[in-house]
Amino acid sequence: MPEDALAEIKRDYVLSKLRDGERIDGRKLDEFRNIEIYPNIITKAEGSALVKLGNTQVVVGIKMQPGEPYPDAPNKGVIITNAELVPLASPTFEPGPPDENSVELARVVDRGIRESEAIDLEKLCIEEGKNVWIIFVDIHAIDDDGNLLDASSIAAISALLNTKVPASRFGLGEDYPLPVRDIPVSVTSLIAGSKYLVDPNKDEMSIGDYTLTISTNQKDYIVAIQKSGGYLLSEELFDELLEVSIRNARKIREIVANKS
Amino acid sequence: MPEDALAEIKRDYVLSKLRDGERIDGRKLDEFRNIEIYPNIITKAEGSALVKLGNTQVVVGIKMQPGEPYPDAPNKGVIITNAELVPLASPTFEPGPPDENSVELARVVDRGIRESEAIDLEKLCIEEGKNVWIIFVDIHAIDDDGNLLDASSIAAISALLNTKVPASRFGLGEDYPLPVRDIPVSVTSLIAGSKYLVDPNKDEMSIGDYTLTISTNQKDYIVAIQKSGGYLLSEELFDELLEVSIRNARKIREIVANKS
Amino acid sequence: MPEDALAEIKRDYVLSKLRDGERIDGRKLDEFRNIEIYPNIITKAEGSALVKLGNTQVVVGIKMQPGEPYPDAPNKGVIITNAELVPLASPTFEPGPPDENSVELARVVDRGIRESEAIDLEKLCIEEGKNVWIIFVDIHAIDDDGNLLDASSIAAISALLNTKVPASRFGLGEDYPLPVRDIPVSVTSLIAGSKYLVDPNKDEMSIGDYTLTISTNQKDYIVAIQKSGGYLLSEELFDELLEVSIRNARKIREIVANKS
Amino acid sequence: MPESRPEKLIIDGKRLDGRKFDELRPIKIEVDVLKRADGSCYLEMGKNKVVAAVYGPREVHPRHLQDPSKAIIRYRYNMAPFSVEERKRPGPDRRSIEISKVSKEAFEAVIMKELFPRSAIDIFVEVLQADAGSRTACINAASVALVDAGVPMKGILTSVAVAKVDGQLVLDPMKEEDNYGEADMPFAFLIRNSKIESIALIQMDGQMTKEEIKMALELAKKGAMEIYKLQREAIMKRYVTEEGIEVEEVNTDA
Amino acid sequence: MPESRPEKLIIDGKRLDGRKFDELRPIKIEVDVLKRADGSCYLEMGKNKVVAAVYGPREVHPRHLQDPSKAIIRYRYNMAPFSVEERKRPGPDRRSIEISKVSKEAFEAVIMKELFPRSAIDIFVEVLQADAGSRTACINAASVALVDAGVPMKGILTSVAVAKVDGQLVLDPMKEEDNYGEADMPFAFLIRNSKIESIALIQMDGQMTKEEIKMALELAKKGAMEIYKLQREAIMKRYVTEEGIEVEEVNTDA
Amino acid sequence: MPESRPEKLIIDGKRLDGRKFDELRPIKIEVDVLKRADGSCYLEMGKNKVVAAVYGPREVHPRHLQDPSKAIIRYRYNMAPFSVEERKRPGPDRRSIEISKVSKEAFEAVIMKELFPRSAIDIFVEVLQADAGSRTACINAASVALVDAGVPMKGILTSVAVAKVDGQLVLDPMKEEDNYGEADMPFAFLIRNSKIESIALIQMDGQMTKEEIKMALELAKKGAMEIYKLQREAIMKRYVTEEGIEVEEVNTDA
Repeated sequence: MPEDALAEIKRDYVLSKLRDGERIDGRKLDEFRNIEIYPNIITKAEGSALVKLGNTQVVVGIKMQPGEPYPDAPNKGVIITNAELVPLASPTFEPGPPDENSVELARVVDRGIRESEAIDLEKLCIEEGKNVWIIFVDIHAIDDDGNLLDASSIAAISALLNTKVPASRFGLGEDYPLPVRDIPVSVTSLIAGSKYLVDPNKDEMSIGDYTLTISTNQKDYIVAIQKSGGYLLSEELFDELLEVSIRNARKIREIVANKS
Repeated sequence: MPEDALAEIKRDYVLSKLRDGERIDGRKLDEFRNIEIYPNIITKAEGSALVKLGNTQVVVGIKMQPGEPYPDAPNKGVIITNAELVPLASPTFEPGPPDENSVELARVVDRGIRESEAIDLEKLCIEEGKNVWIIFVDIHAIDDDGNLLDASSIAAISALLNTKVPASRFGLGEDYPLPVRDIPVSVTSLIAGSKYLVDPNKDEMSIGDYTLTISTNQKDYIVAIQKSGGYLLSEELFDELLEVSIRNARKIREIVANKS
Repeated sequence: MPEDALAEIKRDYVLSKLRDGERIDGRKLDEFRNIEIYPNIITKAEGSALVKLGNTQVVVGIKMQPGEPYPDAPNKGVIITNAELVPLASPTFEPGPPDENSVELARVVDRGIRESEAIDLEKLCIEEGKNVWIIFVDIHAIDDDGNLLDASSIAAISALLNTKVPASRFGLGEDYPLPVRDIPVSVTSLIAGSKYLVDPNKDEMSIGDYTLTISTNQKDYIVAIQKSGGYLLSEELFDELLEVSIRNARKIREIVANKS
Repeated sequence: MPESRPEKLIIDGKRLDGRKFDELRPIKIEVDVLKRADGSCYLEMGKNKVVAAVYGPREVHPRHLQDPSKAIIRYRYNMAPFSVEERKRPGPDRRSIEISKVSKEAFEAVIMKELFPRSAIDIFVEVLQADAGSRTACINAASVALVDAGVPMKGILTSVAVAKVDGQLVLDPMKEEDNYGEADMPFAFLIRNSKIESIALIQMDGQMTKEEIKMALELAKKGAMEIYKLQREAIMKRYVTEEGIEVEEVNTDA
Repeated sequence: MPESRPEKLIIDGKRLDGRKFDELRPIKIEVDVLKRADGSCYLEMGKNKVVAAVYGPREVHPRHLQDPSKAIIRYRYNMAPFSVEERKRPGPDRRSIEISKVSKEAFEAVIMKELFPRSAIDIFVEVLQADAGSRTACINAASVALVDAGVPMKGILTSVAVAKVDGQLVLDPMKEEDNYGEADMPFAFLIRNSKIESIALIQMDGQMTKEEIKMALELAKKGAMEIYKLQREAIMKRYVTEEGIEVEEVNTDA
Repeated sequence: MPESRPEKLIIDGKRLDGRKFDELRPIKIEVDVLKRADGSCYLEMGKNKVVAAVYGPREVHPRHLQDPSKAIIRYRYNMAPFSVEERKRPGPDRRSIEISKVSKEAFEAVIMKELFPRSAIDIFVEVLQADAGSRTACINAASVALVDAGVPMKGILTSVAVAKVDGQLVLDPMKEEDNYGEADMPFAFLIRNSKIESIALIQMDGQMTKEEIKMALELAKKGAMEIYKLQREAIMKRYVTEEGIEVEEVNTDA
């Protein structure tokens, strides 16, 4: 089929460039695409952000409402992260309930926020054991030109940073800013044998869905790792990507902080 | 395929008659089929009616139970209208959750009842903000020989007219008749270019699912309009159908009133 | 197809043996395969058992929690029986919600327990009309070499026999054994015209899914019957199978009682 | 507010609705009541009101469901939301899935499905009002609808239940007897040349001795023969009145 | 905590947001905003913010959905969970199913689908923020996205609603007017050679006299012509700025 | 009634269950435990009890799922409803969907799938009882089941997790360490010729420094080698006892 042929040509091109240590769009191997953050674009949401990572675009909206805490954390707010890979965003996305890719996307973004303890959940307790704030982090991809995951992570934390707790709407006092105390950043690399490409675009992904995502917090601690795709990872490359990811995350964290 | 060929022959026949201003069953362009209403046929329901519109047959049953009001109408009963296009009724209906056709059918019937304010919902409040009567209007098509929508509308209001609020069953005093104060009537026409056929039967529908439904109340106010099907409607025809629909609705309203 | 051919050969073989009153594995027509019962294998469950019926293997686990009674039995505990025919157990099982076979399996097992009144449900009332013990009987087939139904019945009652009501976990006093007062046993036979084979294995089932299940309690009362499969049953055979089933059930009941 | 159990279900040797132990509820059968279906039947059995429709033999989609050697039979028992006291959520629940399965299998045993390879015969039954015994009413209606559709069968299926209430076997139980009785046992029989040939459906739950089971079978057979006559009458009436001569050809027994 | 109805919706001959009766909300249109889609459009209409994407004509899977004589049109109206006050559960509800259906049918009537047998033209619209009139905003965006994708149409679809509030007909109602008004009536028109040719979508709920309906139609047509100009401008701007000459060829009217 | 966190997870240099930091829980492996499956394995790892089955290579339905160049690998991690403290609703939840995905991908990297174009290799793992680390137990069982099914692989997959509790890295965490620890990090390694070759699965959540991550990797490798020996033993025992000579041919390392 012509589509397959085209994909093959793309793949060969990406790989031949890579053999020379180059990328098809001229970026360095460890270089992110341009990041644009548009905070607060959904005024009906408690917080929101549109993020463009190159041509990849993701909107994250935050909604909050009071609800029951988890029984094993009676004095903590609850984060629920959900991703919809709507068919508008890519010719390969299908309508319907979340598939394994959107589930994984949502869970890895969630892990970054949760494990970095970016949100002070204890400040979101209304009545211990009975009533706490539920935070819905809804990831809405609108254009998938590769690396939706990092774009979603950036959009999620950016949206949280401008979120107002809607206390007054529920008769619970005055609105106040969501207590955010860290900026977790995920860095995803495409693995091609012993080589890697940070922040792969869609054309680069034609060599396979072989990625490693490393999320860090502002202390450079690793807070989440996810190997995704049917490939084998060498220890050497893993070690190298720890460094690369921490380095990139620092830069992105600065961009996020400045935009909020 | 033979089925397609048959459909084509039917279509040509309908269209050739129509060119002479005639219909295949001898009706006038603005004439309904015979309407038979059998009220109260389901004694286990709070209200019910079987309606035959020509060979089209629909049963509507009403069930009521106490439940929570909508937050923005704390002192009003709730109407929930649901349609099942069960595969018994037509060779083209499939088992499964409601598809776009049954959803549209239920919503347009619902709109007629709701927007005509046929039911005095404020009289269905049990305890403001906490407990009101929920009315389930369940449309059960059993034979689809065309224009299920009008048959369903007639069956729905007929069933509501003989509905008893089952207060005693829930320890809420004596049963009393549902307060119905209007008789909304929908009139559906099939559109064929600049021509129309009121109350199309299934053979006539072979020219396409191109309909316009106009619902009115007893004051001749329009309470709902729905254009359905991928066709273009001229303003002239729209104007004419407003008149035609009001005229027909008056006759049908009388039939409904007499049968209750 | 080769698979069909193989099935046909098996069927012919089973039938030709049967003509001589024999079975392919040497059993008598009314003889069960060997039964092994491993009680209490899931320590996290309130009760459990692994049952091997020949090569057929089923695990049943019991979980209990407080919940609402049925409105028409306000002082009785509730039994909920569920079967998952997970694809691990057979090349023909598909992932997904329960199909008609797993629904029937669960319901017939449930009927044996319920109609024999094996569990004294009135002793499971916590607060009349408000709070009673819910018993979840979860049937988890892991190897289907024929007659999952009887294996599941044996596993279910075996698991119930070692179930502890987890009262202390819910602050409702001390744990106590589930009050079990009968041992219902189902006996399933494969029907081949005027002949039968008790406890058919998978190869024998190649002649068709034509079974009759008769469940009895310890007084030899029949508590459930289920004819399953598109075949015609003669009265004579039915009469004979009543005897055969009662006889077999007695033996199995003893095995179950001894293992608990 | 569930209703409570009547103190007795049998009073002075009569049932709550005045019936004798071996008496059926009133039955009403109408043939060919739907235009779109290939065959149809409306049936009342006591307070049960059901409509059956048959479509087919017709093509099967998707293709991998086809059987190259015979027609597949599909059967859908469905309750209207308003058919019972408390509104039933639309769509199949576990009970209707089981009823649909055993009813389908009863018909699989009597329809001459080998005559229609690669096709489907669809039997749809809608319960508009349910009392005890809706599955038996549906099978009786479906059976007539299949004749009306001209589907060749080895005979007619006729279905009825027997219950045990206050220790007594009763034919065709109504709701109170079903709810509060000691056992319920639905049957369907293949009837051919006016004779019961074999059992196409049998289920039972409750507690009965072996001897009671056998007596129940006899009672059910008696009831089935009466229902069979009504099914036959309804079919003949339909074809006599409208087409006169066709009755000879219907031949429901061969 | 639902908001309560304002006492009046019209004060001193002006609407709550200061608009005149026949005045549209501010509209912003951007063409070709997505890389992956074949055509796309971002549109704001008051507080509504929507993105439309068009994929196709492309192959249809599974094959039995194909129409050998023409392209099938699919339209998916979807609201982001955060687009409304109270979080919306992801996935289609009955309202979006109906909106998707009538919007799809509006486009079926204007896309030249006979040119692409066996294929599909997919129109996806995501509502990122909803106020009253999100279905009309989506149709306007989808219409531009179709032009951007080069899908041949008989003309442009332009959509706008009219409401009746405090007895007065008003163009393009915002949320309060929609929630508390007496009637709401969305339209979509086929516009060709800068002239309204016919009605592709019409719905209405509320209470209106026949005469009011006709006045509403006139008011909607006026509003549609204004929106049409903005749609045209956005398309031209896109093709003028980037490719200069191509404007002639876009020919949205033929 | 959730259990509360123990005050300390490490007491006097020992873990709550008395293990050393680099000590595995007891492991029990049985091969070929199911008749219907092509390969199977029962495995206990602490309180985890899992069964794995492999079906295939076998035909893929529906056909459009086939890959003309290689076998597709499917992996289903499923928890029995009674496997955990609070009954789990049957069917996949988001957690099992993710575990199934990453486990599938680990096997995709080691199965020689190019040998079986257009077919499927199905790996099903049922968790009968779950403690911490059920995903690693399942991968270990699946790996053995694949060998039992004779599916050619580049080597054996062996999986184990490392946790950080009270600041200390520990091997193969049990439930309390998983629930209340600072980080959890599951691995799966490709082992070939008794040597760890590469990483087939890696996940992590919690907080760890770069240095701790590297130490965790070393600890996991040590644990994996021990598990690998047990996997090998179980396979050899199965083939030695029953068929004597076949052991040579199993060759799990090539």
